[in-house]
Parts: sequence; structure tokens; C-alpha cells
Amino acid sequence: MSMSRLSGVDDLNEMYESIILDHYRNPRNLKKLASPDLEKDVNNPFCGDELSIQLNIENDVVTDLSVSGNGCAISQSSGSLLAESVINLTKIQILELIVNVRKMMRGEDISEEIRDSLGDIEALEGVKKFPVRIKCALLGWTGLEDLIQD
Amino acid sequence: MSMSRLSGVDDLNEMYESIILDHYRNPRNLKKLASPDLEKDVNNPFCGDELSIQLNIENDVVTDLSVSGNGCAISQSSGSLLAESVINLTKIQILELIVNVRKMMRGEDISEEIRDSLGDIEALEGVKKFPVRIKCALLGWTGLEDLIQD
Amino acid sequence: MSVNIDSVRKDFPILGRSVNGKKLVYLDNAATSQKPKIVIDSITEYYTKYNSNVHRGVHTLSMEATEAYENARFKVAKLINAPEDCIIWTRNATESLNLVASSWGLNNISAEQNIIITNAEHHSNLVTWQQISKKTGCELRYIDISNGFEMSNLKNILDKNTALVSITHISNVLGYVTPISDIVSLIKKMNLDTKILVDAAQSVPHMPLDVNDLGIDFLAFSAHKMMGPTGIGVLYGKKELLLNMEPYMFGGDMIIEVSYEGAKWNELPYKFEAGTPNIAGGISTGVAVDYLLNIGMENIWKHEVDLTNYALEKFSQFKNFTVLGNNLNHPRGGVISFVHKSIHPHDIGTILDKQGIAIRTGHHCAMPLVRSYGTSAAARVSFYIYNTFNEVDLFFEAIKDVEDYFL
Amino acid sequence: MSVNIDSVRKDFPILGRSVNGKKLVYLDNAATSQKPKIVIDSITEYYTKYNSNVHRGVHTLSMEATEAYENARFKVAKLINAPEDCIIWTRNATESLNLVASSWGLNNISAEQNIIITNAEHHSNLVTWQQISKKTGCELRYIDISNGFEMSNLKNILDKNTALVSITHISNVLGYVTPISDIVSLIKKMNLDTKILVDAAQSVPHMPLDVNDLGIDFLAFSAHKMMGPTGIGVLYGKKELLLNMEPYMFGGDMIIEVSYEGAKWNELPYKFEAGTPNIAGGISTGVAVDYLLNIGMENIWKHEVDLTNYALEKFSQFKNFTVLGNNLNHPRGGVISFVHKSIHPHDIGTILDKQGIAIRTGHHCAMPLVRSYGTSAAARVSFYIYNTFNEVDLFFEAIKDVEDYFL
Ligand SMILES: Cc1ncc(COP(=O)(O)O)c(C=O)c1O
Ligand SMILES: Cc1ncc(COP(=O)(O)O)c(C=O)c1O
Repeated sequence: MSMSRLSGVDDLNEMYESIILDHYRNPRNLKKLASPDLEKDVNNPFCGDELSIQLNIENDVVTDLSVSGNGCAISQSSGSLLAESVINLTKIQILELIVNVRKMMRGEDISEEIRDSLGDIEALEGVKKFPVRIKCALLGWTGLEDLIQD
Repeated sequence: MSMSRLSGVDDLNEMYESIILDHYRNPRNLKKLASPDLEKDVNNPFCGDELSIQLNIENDVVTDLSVSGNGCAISQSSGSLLAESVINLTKIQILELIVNVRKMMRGEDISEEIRDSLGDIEALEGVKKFPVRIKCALLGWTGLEDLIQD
Repeated sequence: MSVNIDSVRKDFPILGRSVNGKKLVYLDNAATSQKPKIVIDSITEYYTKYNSNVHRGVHTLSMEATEAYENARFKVAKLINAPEDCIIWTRNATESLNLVASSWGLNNISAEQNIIITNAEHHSNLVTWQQISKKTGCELRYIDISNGFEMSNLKNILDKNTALVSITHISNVLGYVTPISDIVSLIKKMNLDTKILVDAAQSVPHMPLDVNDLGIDFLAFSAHKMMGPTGIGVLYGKKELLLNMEPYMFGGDMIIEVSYEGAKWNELPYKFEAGTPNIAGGISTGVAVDYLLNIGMENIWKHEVDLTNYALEKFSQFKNFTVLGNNLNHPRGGVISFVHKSIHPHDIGTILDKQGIAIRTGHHCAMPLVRSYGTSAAARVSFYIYNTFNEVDLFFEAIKDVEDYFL
Repeated sequence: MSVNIDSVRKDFPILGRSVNGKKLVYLDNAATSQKPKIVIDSITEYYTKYNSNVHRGVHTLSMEATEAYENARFKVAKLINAPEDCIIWTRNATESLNLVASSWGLNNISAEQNIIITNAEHHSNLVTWQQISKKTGCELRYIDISNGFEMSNLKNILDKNTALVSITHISNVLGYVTPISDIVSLIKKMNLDTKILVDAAQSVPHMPLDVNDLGIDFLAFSAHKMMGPTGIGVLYGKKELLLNMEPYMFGGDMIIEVSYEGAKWNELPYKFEAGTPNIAGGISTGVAVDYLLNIGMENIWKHEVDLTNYALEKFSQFKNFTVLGNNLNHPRGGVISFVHKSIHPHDIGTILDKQGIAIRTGHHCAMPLVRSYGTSAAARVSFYIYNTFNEVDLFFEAIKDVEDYFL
């Protein structure tokens, strides 16, 4: 990553954190599930981000999950972070996690405890300085929320 | 006619000339014709002026004519002046007269000769300082033009 | 709280203007209102600082424009207590009414049904339903409100087959305020499915209004009559109705997905907003709403009712003048139409203009109503918060002079 | 005559603005143009000096407003060499297209007929005809212009049953200019009754255009893309067509007479203009036309073609970028869309914005076309007369930095 003549590099670097770029270049849990219990395609047509979410669920616990798609670094890395974070969580835990991700993106105060629970997802925080990009970051999370609430 | 506290009275007096007010209060040739050869109702819906024009015509000469209606002082007096002016004129003479009336209303230069030929109609000239009222003054003339050209 | 009208007037640059050598007395507010400086400045600011197309841009100008534009929608929603996504930007009240007629009316009204309007509707709420009646075969029924709104007149023609009651909130000719709440109760007692549209072009600018309280289905109004710019209006609709309505126009922003075979519509309110919107118009309408709320809708209403009562009292001293809608016990807003026994409105208008006094003359886009008074034109004065009792006095002095001049 | 771009730039207050600490480089002109000070000032002047409703007033303000508004219509008519009464003010190009579709299309196209458009139409000229096709049962045919407009492609699908060819003059994605004159000749040879609509949203602002010379039936464009305000657009139609078309909306100003039983329509162009118009919008559009003509449409076109060729040449040096519509021999306007092998347009847009450079990213309201390139989004730069070669250089420097940053 070159610093070159770009201005606003600090903000950019906060958004395009190395964890983000790593997930963008090497998305996790891409592989489609053999027989998903639930699946949903979500997209943000105005910027062209697309994600397909599939999951298996047993006794309200997500046992396996795949996220794949096309789009900008933020939507895709966020989808990959999601894919890495929710396996083995219960529906309720996931919904709580989504609430916290939203809070972080909106720049609301969150406790140290919650911050710890976010793990790598915290890398998405830099997006909050780029309001139009928040939609990209939330695309997968909103889709997942719809999927497990239906 | 009182001068009272009105401002712009000079302009007003030019438009509401005594000839105009006389024709407005005592319109000429109101009486409907027994068996008109041509007739037409014209109106200007935006200010609510209405005129009914009827005429008898023989060998291209207007032998009798009636103009009656409802509306503002300008449209009605202009209709009455028209009713007084065109009997015994040929179609061609009338069309020429209408051209000259229009010229006068637009404030174009007209020769002394033409001005003389207008007679009392010249009293309408004051309307030219009130552009929105020109439509009122021309209502009957435009209707007559359509009627004899059809 | 009472409002200092002189200080309100200072907010309106045009009120300092003179016309024909006299200070402007603007009494044509039902046609369009004047604009406070902050509204005008907000337009300049938009074009000089952050002009950009909205909704689809990732760059800063576009973000700023989108935020300001959507924030204005939020303000309008708050003004009438509606959810934000039920506020559709249109060009004017006329388009709002046409949108309901096309998207809802054409598809939901059948030949056995009927539509009820009043005999005092503005052409936009009259011709529009006449056309729907011709196209669907349904009957168009009129309530006569010449002597004020009487519930029994509505009762007489309302039935289970009434698909829609579309009614002016304040008549732009008679000035009468229709009792919307009571009308809604009556209708809902007869048939819960009957829809109620309120033409609020003359009410939203002048009084507090709460669509939720009123329980109506649609509301239409124009920004230019409420201190906002020309070229933008509002339609409010109940969400469940809007969700089921077809789009009105097709193009950018109103779609979520397009292929060469077909398209899917965007969510509310965008489904009804095709193409680049009136961005400056929306933003400055938001500023107008702030300005109105800062004065207070109650205060605006009270002042205008006071001016109106004062003017009606004065009219009663002129024996040659007749006020259209002369039921003086009826609730009414700041609109008074009148005719003279022998002087035509157009002549009155011209002479008043020479005195710097702007009034409207003509059919006021309610031709059949005006005709029902045996005339094809009437004169009209209409007030806003910036009008003063002194201006009413000046008007009546000039009226006296008109009589002196002509009679 | 050559234009001094630096002095042109001084007329645009927004160009002095900085974005994210950098001087604004505005390359999103196909979305909307910036406005010169005189256009903005004309809006302020209207609202501070003669704001009033038009057409129906006898008072001075109303006369002044009507005159200015109608004078603007006259200027627009002159710009495209059309008769004044064939110029209809709409909200935007989208509404102009929808008006033709509803008022003419729905009533004149039958199931055996077909409509031809290109695969590169803006949604407003695509979804609109898709809907007419669904409603009338007629076939919608597409000419593929991805590699430029080829007459043979039109010949292949044009037949005696083609009711309408509705075609973009300049694609807002590919930048190609379609040869309207030749297209008209071909069509008229096949069938004199086939109508031709030109979507001129991207051409009228940038080049000389004469509807009479072209011999087309309808033309649609928006003021906001030609230095005018948001919220106003234009439809030109041939008189004999407009005369026979039904009104689009109903209400004030579009009627000549109304009774409780029916209504008669006003003359052209008012028949199609219901309700209080965008008066400030019309007046300031007239000022924008004056401004454009003062620079000269030929000069504007030449400068933009030069910028475009310069930029295309530079793009050819970037091996990871692909220009959409890469037939470099085809006539084209100042619009270039591009994608990168691995960096998403949205990320490019964000990083450029940090450098003060405004470009557009997304589907550009031509979703199926952009999809046909195997992507759901593209980036786009688009020029106007106030853009400079230096700005193009700044853009490419930033593009290089984007690659450095991401790769
Ligand atoms: C009662 C009423 N309804 C509708 C309208 C139409 O408003 P607009 O011309 O802004 O569409 C008006 C304005 O004249 C009105 O007074
Ligand atoms: C080719 C083309 N047609 C139509 C339109 C629609 O213009 P508007 O959004 O102003 O209605 C646009 C603008 O995006 C365009 O580029």
C-alpha cells in the first residue's frame, strides 16, 4: 500500500484497514453450502454491491454459513468478516451482534466489553467517516438480519 | 368621474376615456338580429369577458351587426365601438380596419390618415399602457376577424 | 404568544418594493405567497456551494445535496405529522392530485361506484375527477357548499359505493374551512373502505394540520403557497395505499432493478419520484417549513382570521359589493372573493394595481362555482401572516376610490 | 473563435470551492451541471422583486412574472429552432418522455406495432417504453449500440409496423453520438408515419441542435444539465402531434372552460401545463440559454470533444482500465465510463473524492447496458465547457494513486 500523493490518507487508511483489504482479497467462507436451510441474495443497486448469503441452522444455532458476491472492498470485506464471525452463534446472539455493528457504524458509544466482542469486525469502524459507504458495510448484516428473522 | 386620491390617474383617464365609459354604460347595437348570416361567441376565460357577435352580410358588405356581452369596461366598450364602426363596410375594409386597430394597440406608428379613419375607435389607444388589458380591447375584433374569414 | 408583524415583514425583501410609485400591498397570497430571505438564500447557497445530483453519488457534493434534500422531506413530514417515506415530492398540488387520480383512482374505482367532491373545488380537484369519472364510468357527485359545508348535504349523497371523497380543506374562492375530522367520522361510519383526499393547498400554509389525527388517506399541497419556491409540491398518502399503487412515471431513481425484459420498483417514496428531482426546491421548502414553524402555525392562523374578520366587517359597509360565500358564521380562512354591482372585477384590479395593491381577478380556477353566482369573474383578496390591518385599510380606501371613479 | 476557459470558470461560484481540502474538480456533468452566477442571481431577483403567479393576474407583479416566464420559453424555442407554442415546460427530461408515452404512446400504438430503442437508453427512455409495450401489447425492439450506432442494425429491425423510434442523441454511459439525421432519413423512407423521439438530455446542453433541420417529432431535455436550475425540463413536439394529443395532467391553466359536466382544453402549449408552473425555474432556464449562446454551442462542443480525446488517449496508457464503448472512431461527446480490472468503481470514487475530484459511479441509470459488460457498476467522468486539461491531468494522477494504493 503506497502513501504516494494521496490526501486524506489517514481517513482512507482507517477505512481500508489492512484487515479489510485482506478480507477483500481473500474472502472467507465463500464456498456455497450443499443444502442450505436459508438463503438470500441482497444487493445495493445504486453502487452495484451484491452478496449471496446461505446458512444452515440447528436448534437456533447457525452451524454453517457461506457469503459470496461482487462489489466494492467495503461490502465484500464486511461480508467476509460476517461469514467468519457468526458460525456457532445463536440467532439471538447474532441479532445482538448486528445491533452492535450498527451502533459502531453510526459512531455511537459502545462499551469496551462490546468492542472486545466484535473482534476483527472492529476494523469496519473506519467506514463511519464515509457516510455513503455505511450502506456497503451494512449490506450483508442487514441481509442476515432479514434472513434469520423471517 | 372623481379624481379623488387615486394615483396614476392620468394613465387611468387615458384608458377609461369618456368615450369608452360612455360606450360601456350605453353599448350600441346590442339588439340581436332576427336572422343573422354569421354569428360567434368569443370569450377570454381568464378575465371572464364574453361577447356575442352576429352579422348579416350581402355581397361581401356587412349590412347589419349586433354585439352584446358581459365583461369589463374595456372589452364591452371596444365591442360597442366595433358595432358602431363596421356596418356598411366590405369584408376587406373590415380586415384592414382590424389590422390598424391592432397596430394602434401595440403602440406602432400609424399615419394621420389611418388615425382619422379610426374615428372614435382611437379612444381605445389608452389601453396600450396596460398590456394585460390589450386582450380585452381586442376580444371583439379578433372574433369578428375569425367570423368573416371563415 | 403574539407575533410582531412588522418584524416578520422585514424578512421579505419584496415587501419593500414599490409598484406604480406606491408601496406594494400584496393581497394575492392564495395564488402564491412571497418568500422570506432565508428561503431565497438557501437556493443561492445550494447552487453556489453544493449543487449536485442526489441519491446516486459517492462524492462529497452529492452526499451533501442528498442529505439536505432528504432532511427537507423529514421536515415536511414532521409539519403534518406523517412518516417520512409517505411524503412524495411532486411539482405542485395539481400533480399530487393527478398522481392519486392516475395511480390509485384509475385502478381502484369501478363503474358502480361514485366519487364525491364539492361544487367549490379548484379545477385541479375537479377536472381531474371528471376525467376519472369519464374513464371509469363512475358517477361524480357534488356537495353544494356555497352556503358553507353542511353535513346533511354529504349524508344525502354518501353511500356504500362511494369510492372517494376528495374535498378542499379551505376553498380558494369562498374561504370556507371544511370540517375534515367530522367528515372523516361520517364517512368511516358508512364505509371503512371509502378513501378521503384533502386538497390542502390553502390550509397547510396557514394552519396546524395533522394527517394522523385527521385520519385521512391522501393530502395534497404546494410549496409556493407556503413561502417555499415554485416547482415543488407534496403528496402525502397512507403507507398501505402507496405500497399498492403503481408508479406514476418511469425513469431514474424510481426503480430498484431494470433488465431488457422488465423492471422492479424502488421503495417508498422513491417509487413515485422519477428522474432528477427539484433539489433546490426541496431544500428551500424545508427552510420555509422551519420559518413557518418558527412563527407558529397557530399564530399565523390567528392573525389571518383576525384580518379576515376585520375585512368582512368593512365589506359589510359597502352596499354595492357582494362577498361570495357570505355565510359569516362559517369558519373561514384568509380568502375573500367579491363582486360589485356594476364595476367589473378586471377594472377594479387595474385601478387597484395603479395604487400598488395586488389582488386577483377572474375565475380563480373554479369556473363553474364563480359562474353559479351569475358572473364569470370575481375579485379576491387573500392574506398571509405578513399582511397588516393598515394594508386592509389601504385596500378599502382604494375600493372607495374605484367607486368614486366609475360611478 | 476560441473560448477563454479560465474566464468562463470565474462565472461559476462553486468552482472556487474546496472539497476535502482540495480544489473541487467537478467531472460529474452528465449527472448535473454547475450554474453560472447570472443564472443563480436571476432566481434571487425573481423572488425578491417580482415573484407572483403567472397567466391569470391583472396586477404588475403578475404581468412582470408572466412576461419573464414566457420570454424564457421563447429563448428555449430559439435555441432548438422550434415554434414557441411547441415548447412544453415539464419537470425534467424524464417527465417529457413520460408525457409522450402516456399522451401519445398509449393512444396511438397498437399490439401489431413495434417500438425501437437502443440497448443504451437511460431508464427514463427504456422503462417508459417497456411499460407502453406491456400495456399496448406492442413489441419493444433494441438496437445494440455497444460498438457504436450502425445503420444496418436499425435496418434489420425497422419495418412498416414501427410506430416509434425513441433514441438517445448522446449516450450518458458510452458517450456515442447517434446520427439522428441519417436515422430520420432511413425511417422516413420506410414509413412516413413512424415517429421519432430524441432523448437530448446529453446533447442540447453541449452542441447546436435544430429540431427543424433534424425533422424529428419529439425532443426531451432537462434544464439542470445545461446550467439551468433543477425541477424544470422541456418537451418539444411537432404541432400537429401536440394538437391531437390528450392532456397529461388536469387542473389550472390547461383548461379554457370548465363546467360541472366537462371541460375544454386550452391552446398549446398550455394544454400540457397544469397548475402553477416552476416560474423561477423557467425564467432562470432562459438566462442559462442566453449564457450558453453567448459562449456559443459550437465552441462548447469543440472544447468538450478536445477534452474527451485527450482523456481517451490517456486512458489508453492504463492497461488495467477498460473504457465502456471503446470504438474510438465513433463520434462521441464528453462522457467516458470505465471499469478497472480489480478495483471496484465505488472504491475509486471514494478515493478520488478525497482528492476533491467528483466522478460518478454506479449503473448510471442504464442498468442492463452496464450489466452487459459483466459488471453492475462503472465509473464515469463527464465534461462541460468549464473543465480544463489540467483537471483531466489531476484526474489521471489520482487514478494512478488509486492503483498504487490498492494494488
Ligand atoms: C384549493 C386549491 N387547490 C389546488 C390548487 C393548485 O395549486 P397549484 O397550482 O400549485 O398546483 C390551488 C392553487 O391555486 C388551490 O387554491
Ligand atoms: C441520456 C439521458 N436521458 C435522460 C435523462 C434523465 O434526465 P432527468 O433525470 O433530468 O429527467 C438523463 C439524465 O440522467 C440522461 O443522461
